Amino acid sequence: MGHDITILIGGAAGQGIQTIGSLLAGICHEAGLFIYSYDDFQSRIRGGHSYHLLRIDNQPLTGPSLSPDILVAMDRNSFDLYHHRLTKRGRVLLNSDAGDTPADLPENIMLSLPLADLAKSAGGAITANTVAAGVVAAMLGTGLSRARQAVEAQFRSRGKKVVEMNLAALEKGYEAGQNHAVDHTLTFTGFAQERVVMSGARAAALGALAADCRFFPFYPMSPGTPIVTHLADMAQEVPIVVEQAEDEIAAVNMAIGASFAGVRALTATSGGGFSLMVEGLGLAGISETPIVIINAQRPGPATGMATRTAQADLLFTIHASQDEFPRFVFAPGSALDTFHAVKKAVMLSQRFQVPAIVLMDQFLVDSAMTGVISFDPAEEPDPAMETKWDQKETQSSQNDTYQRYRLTADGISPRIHPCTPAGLVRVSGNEHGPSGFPDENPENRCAMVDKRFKKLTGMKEQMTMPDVFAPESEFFLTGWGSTRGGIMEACQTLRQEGVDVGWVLFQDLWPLDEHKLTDLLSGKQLILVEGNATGQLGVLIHSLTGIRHYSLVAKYDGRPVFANYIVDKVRQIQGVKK
Amino acid sequence: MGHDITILIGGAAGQGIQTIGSLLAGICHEAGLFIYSYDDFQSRIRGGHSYHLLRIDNQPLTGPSLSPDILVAMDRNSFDLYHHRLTKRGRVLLNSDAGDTPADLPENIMLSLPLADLAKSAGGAITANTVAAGVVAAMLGTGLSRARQAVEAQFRSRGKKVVEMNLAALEKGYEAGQNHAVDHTLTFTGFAQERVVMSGARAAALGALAADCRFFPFYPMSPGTPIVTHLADMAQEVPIVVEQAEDEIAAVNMAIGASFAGVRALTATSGGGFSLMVEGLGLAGISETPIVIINAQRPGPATGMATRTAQADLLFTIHASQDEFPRFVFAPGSALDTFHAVKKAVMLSQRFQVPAIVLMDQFLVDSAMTGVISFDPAEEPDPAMETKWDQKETQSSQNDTYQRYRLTADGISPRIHPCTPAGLVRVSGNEHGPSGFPDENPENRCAMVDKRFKKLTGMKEQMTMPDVFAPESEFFLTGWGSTRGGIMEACQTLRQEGVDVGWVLFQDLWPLDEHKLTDLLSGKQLILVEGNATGQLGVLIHSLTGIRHYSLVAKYDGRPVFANYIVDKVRQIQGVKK
Amino acid sequence: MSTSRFDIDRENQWCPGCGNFGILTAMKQAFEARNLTPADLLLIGGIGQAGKTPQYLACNMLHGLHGRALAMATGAKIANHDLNVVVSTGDGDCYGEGGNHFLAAIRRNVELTVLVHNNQVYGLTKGQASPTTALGTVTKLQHQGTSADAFNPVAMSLAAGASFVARGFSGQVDQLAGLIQNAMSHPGFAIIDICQPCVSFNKINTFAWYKERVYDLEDAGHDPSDFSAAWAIAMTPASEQIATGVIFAKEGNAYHRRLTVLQHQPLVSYAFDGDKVHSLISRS
Amino acid sequence: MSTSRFDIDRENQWCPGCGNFGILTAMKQAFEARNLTPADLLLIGGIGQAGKTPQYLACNMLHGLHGRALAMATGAKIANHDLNVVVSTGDGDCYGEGGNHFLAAIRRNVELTVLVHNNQVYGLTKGQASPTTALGTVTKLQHQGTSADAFNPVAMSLAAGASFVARGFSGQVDQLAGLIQNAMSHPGFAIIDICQPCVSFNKINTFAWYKERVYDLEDAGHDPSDFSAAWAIAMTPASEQIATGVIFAKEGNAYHRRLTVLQHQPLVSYAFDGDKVHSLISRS
Ligand SMILES: Cc1ncc(C[n+]2csc(CCOP(=O)(O)OP(=O)(O)O)c2C)c(N)n1
Ligand SMILES: Cc1ncc(C[n+]2csc(CCOP(=O)(O)OP(=O)(O)O)c2C)c(N)n1
Ligand code: SF4
Ligand code: SF4
Ligand SMILES: [Mg+2]
Ligand SMILES: [Mg+2]
Repeated sequence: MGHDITILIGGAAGQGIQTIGSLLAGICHEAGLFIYSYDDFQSRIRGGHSYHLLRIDNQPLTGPSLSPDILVAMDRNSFDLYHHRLTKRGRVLLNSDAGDTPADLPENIMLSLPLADLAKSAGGAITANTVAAGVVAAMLGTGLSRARQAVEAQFRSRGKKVVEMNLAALEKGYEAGQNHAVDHTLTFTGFAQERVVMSGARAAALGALAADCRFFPFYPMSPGTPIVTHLADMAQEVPIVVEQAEDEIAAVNMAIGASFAGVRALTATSGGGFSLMVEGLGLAGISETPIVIINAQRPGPATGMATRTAQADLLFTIHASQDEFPRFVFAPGSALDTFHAVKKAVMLSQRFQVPAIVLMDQFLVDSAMTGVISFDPAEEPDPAMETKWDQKETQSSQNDTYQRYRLTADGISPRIHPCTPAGLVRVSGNEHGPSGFPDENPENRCAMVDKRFKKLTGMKEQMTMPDVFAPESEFFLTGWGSTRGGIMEACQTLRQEGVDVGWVLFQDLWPLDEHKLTDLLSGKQLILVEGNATGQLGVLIHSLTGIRHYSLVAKYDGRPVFANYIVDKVRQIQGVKK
Repeated sequence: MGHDITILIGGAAGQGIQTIGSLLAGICHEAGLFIYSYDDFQSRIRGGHSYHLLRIDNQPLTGPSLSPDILVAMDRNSFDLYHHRLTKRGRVLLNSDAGDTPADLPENIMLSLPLADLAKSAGGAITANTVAAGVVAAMLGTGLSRARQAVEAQFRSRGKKVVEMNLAALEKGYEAGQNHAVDHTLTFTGFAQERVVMSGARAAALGALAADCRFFPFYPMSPGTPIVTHLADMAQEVPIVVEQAEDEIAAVNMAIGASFAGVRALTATSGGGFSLMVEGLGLAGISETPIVIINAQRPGPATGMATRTAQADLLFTIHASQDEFPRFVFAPGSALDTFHAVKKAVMLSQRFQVPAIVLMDQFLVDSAMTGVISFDPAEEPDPAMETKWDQKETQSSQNDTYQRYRLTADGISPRIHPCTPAGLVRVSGNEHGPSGFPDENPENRCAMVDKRFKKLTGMKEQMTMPDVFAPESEFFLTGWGSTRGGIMEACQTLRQEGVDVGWVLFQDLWPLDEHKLTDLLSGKQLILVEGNATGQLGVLIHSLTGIRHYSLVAKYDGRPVFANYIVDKVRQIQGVKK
Repeated sequence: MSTSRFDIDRENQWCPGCGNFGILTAMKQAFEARNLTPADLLLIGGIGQAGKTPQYLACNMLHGLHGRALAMATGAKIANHDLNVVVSTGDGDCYGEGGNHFLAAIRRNVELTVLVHNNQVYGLTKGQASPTTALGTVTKLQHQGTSADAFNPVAMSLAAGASFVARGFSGQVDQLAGLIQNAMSHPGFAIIDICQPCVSFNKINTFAWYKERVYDLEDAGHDPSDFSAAWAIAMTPASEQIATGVIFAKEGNAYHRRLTVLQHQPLVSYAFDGDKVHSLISRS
Repeated sequence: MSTSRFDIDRENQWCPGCGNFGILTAMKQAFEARNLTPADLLLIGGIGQAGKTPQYLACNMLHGLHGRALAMATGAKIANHDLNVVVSTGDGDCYGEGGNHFLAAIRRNVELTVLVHNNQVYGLTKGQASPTTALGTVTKLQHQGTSADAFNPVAMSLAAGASFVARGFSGQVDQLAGLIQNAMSHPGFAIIDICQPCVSFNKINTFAWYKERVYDLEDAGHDPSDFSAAWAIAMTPASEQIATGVIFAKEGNAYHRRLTVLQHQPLVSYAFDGDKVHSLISRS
């Protein structure tokens, strides 16, 4: 079809297939190509089976593909699992260290190599993955010098000896792969300075830093952990504190305590941890303390499938915690979007003094893509602007007249830091009066509920309506969050087949202006594409607009929603294919 | 208006106003009257202000009234707060122990008595409340002997001396009140054997026992605690275990562990505790372990208002926990209904092997009413029938062939107890195969999600559609749970005023058959009456049926929704009053 | 009653005669003695009768969820370790619902002064057993007596590695005020378990009951640096005698001394550096 | 490897060389020695590598949430105290997320055998610090070293009042099997903290590291009824020497002996009595 090439690297946990992937990504990046990668793995440390997908193209990619042009099988199992999916031009690299070479593919298609042996001869068995990367680079024809550059960059920090050894391994591999070139039309330009290769996890971490988050209390939980791992890595360079909490309840309450004391705080977890944070979410709500929670979704309920992906926490997130209070919910559609979504979540959470939730998922966290992130370092996340921090509050603590919950026209009360001469700050998770002292007077209660809900008007104004593509179409693939790329690609394919279909894609999910949304969606035949069983976005749209969807493509097997899956399913929907 | 009389007893916490109330309730019950009582109190142990409402009538009552015919003011504050609400025929008993008698009411209306002094002369200052009850009995004209009977019954268990002392106190009071009779048309018949005076809390406890619940792990939280307090009291007579857990997370997981081991378990809490149980709720969902959680709602978010009432956890409850799974949600409309709702929740939770949630609230928990509860002691909650416990499973543990999650037509798999010769039982909160072992194969995942959702068909069949009154009306007061009585009474009043209004009242809330519900509601103008700010039932109805409500009467001040409040608000709705 | 700059005009909701009043007085006394003003103080309250304390004096106040005071306090202190943070919590709040945070806060050695109003009962929720209620005690809910051994706060604090452990008694206000001062000057996690009679729900551990049993460790010549002696005190059954005073204190790095980034300055006072973020983005 | 009636045909997901294998072997050995069959056993797993254990042998299995194994086990045991319940949990599961249940289960003295696979790391989530990780240890996440003092399982168990406390080592399978047998015959809460090398993420506390430090308490003539001696063992830094064997054991009423209703028969085996319920209703 396109010009793009997909490389699938399969093997057991602990064999380093992600290393091969990231070496190849580095080489392709060096060669000016766009990449999209995704990791599929089990909840174990050694053995079993996992794979890494790397797709490359001369133009931006929005998602992975499952049909490999190059299959790197680090064990026989991986060969058996995927060789039938090879494209016509496909090539296989099989690691023959274990001995048993499958005989059912012709030699020009399949290259069997004892990778560890080759690596040993290059100086160390641990460079087997670099040998594999070398073979694939040769199959792609990236040129050896470009590959060398990428390998050097990758290993530079580990010292000269390591670099030398890996370069030798690379060359061994490159040599071995040279007569097995894959037929393709990609052109290797040069490194493009402004582009980055960004994973969802890294983008989330950077988005938080860009919004001046400084405190990251968390408890490890897949697939939320990689976000925090990136932050921990960055903690050497920026003044932040990453603190492993004793549990998720502590994490969210630590975040609230820090935010109260003037430091922006964010925590990342998955659905199980989010469940434990629900009471704290409500505390942020009633105490009007800004915090951001990233819920990287995985299949549930309960422990579910730890390393798999899902989009099934939307309605839970919107309604979580007892009683009612305004909150934001975002679900970025790609790794690049994640940077902006997390930054926006932090900023708006601060400005409106409400909690914000960012819904990601394993697919998004563990996907990486090439693109450009615009960030102006001079454009400071000015606390005074974003949070209505009131440095001018003239009340003195002697007088004790500062009111943390002063009733205002927009529901937002000026904040001041605790323990300054500007006034005594009192914050409570009980219903409280303007002063912050608990107050259970019925009139006050209503005033405070109204105050909090007043913010909704301003909050809705900040929300971006879903993007619409091909608005004149009859049908619309409709999705939210990480299915974005797959839906876009599927739409493209379907249109080429003559299907009259566009798309409607949500990233800002709550609170939405019902009228604007109704205007946008009315008359459209919506085909929901969701990573859950019940079509939660459909429920949300129906409850907001009264518009019922036309059909639902529900994927809930724990795996990402690939473009070709959508295409297949949509073709079968009655009335869609004329 | 009606024949009913309302007694308001106001005072500080610790003054025993509830004791006066329950003495009077006993006297009225003895006299064959129907009662409805409600407690309003603060989150403190001594001082402040609280009140007890007692309404009595010759016919069944569905809610309290706020306009006292008799005001018992145990302190001056209570007099000041309520005397202006006295009905025309109203009488006041003011406790003058503190000295300051208000002078602005004529003596025939107001009786000032030094209750403690009178009590002392009867044998003990602690009988002051019995003196007060005696005064009111006289004002009502119950007759002394009837009052004596009730007092005897109340104190019998405490020994003869206590009974004597209280009878003396009663008589002192009765004597003092004799010339202050309230004008009324109630007739005192005799004690009606089949009737009981039931509070929501007690009804919940009894409903659980009637369904053979035996284990009650819990963590104290108002207004959930009274339910467990009743169970603890009953634990002397029935073989149950009431265990105070270290926290709510432990409570829900203990319940799951016990249920797995074959004992029906129920826990009661409020929204904050429910928030902490959310992860466990999901575990019950995926592991298909029946449990029941009573969430006695109070205003939130977070700590909110500990002793106040609200109905704002409906959508949270329906969507709580990561990912999706079937559950039941019930919201009984009265204390009597609570018995049946809790029993039903336990039974259906067992039959469908899903968690069930019963939404109560402080108003319902702390309300008591007269009525009849039908319960056939012979009709055992047969475990074999209700839970598909399969005693005939012939697999032996040697063969290890029993499958806890066997795929069946209705989604329900036969259960067996663990650790019997019938087979090895394996239960997991990870996604699992039919055997119960974790399994992350995508096809299995879909099969298991489908299996769980298959139950929905059967579950929906068990749900009672909302009751409808006056189906030919133009407008319908529409509510759920504890507002039932207030809505019924308001409807009555409005119809007498010529308003064309009926009602639609929900007790079974989830899962509902969308088609049946649409049929039932279509064409009706719904006036929502809810104890929350956003109209959550309205959102639910809209998302299920596409029907938007006509208007919303939202009460979120933490206080019950009294009939007269509804009447006032509905009168103001445009188009309702012709 | 003497006046204090920490007095505020707000109705107190505790029962007359409650031990909490003595604690409140001691707190004010200690804060005065340390020359603090209300603006210098952040009081963090749990939920319960004890947790209400910050409402009853002039200070900055953070009042959140049942059981979570120490987690919030940890967050606030990490954000700005220049704050003087005192936590008012109950035996249920701290050792029951909040047990896991109690363990973790000690292990982090967060510089907090933690006052546990230990009335051996759940006061605000009307008299259920608390973790410190003695095994077999009959309560409003546990009619056959409680079924769990009592939690020993001092032993648990010591075993968890707490760097400052004291016991006070609400009936000995001056001593308690002194202990609070000590705790506040301790550079690390400082816990004072305070015997506090609950006149409404605890008819066993009354003022008189405590009075009969308490003795002052200073008088007894106890050396707070002696861990073994401290442990022996912890293991002495309260039914016999109750030691009050500083039971154990040791040097140690507080949390904010353990992290390089906090050694330089409080987290809140760093300037935002967009260039660094930009460079991190570019290196992706 | 010898076969056992507890073997099952299921792929084991642990890393080759993991200390968990030794624990699994010891468990089977102990169950055989106690003449149990798979049907007699209820194994309850937490979430983590340790928590996977019940999947790898023939038994009844309950496998739930991270940190909540002890709460589930308590519920199961209250429902039917005739069950033989063994809990497989990790140091993170039991002392981290589950810390509060750990404290409470000890205080209730629920008759459980708790095996804590203590690898001093979060294994399944790829190498973050656990509560038992030594202060300052550099991990996959804590690049500047951890910032909390290590949790001392034996000291905490003793301070909380545990009635049976032992330490095992996955490298000493026979001893461990014996300890498990002892624990299972103990009428109350029995915890065995098991030194378990994690070959993938813990490069400090390796098999060799433990091997160098462990010694057998029986050989050393330790008397498990001596609380002071037990406490001294608990306080000995693991960096020096590691005692294995039964550290402390005492008599005491298990939870199900504390409640009248359970003294008669297991809760699950009472017959439903509709008449009693009816009479309670009528008396309302
Ligand atoms: C999550 C949650 N669970 C339960 C409660 C109810 N609750 C409020 S205070 C309290 C216990 C109070 O006991 P303690 O901490 O000892 O304080 P005291 O009132 O005795 O001072 C409880 C259980 C709550 N507010 N939140
Ligand atoms: C609520 C929740 N939080 C976090 C996790 C993620 N998680 C799974 S296992 C684990 C820790 C495992 O450590 P440990 O208990 O020591 O077991 P090990 O793998 O080392 O044997 C964590 C944090 C989870 N499953 N659920
Ligand atoms: S209930 Fe007890 S602790 Fe609470 S205020 Fe009253 S006496 Fe004090
Ligand atoms: S990661 Fe560590 S604990 Fe987990 S299986 Fe591997 S070696 Fe064992
Ligand atoms: Mg207490
Ligand atoms: Mg571990």
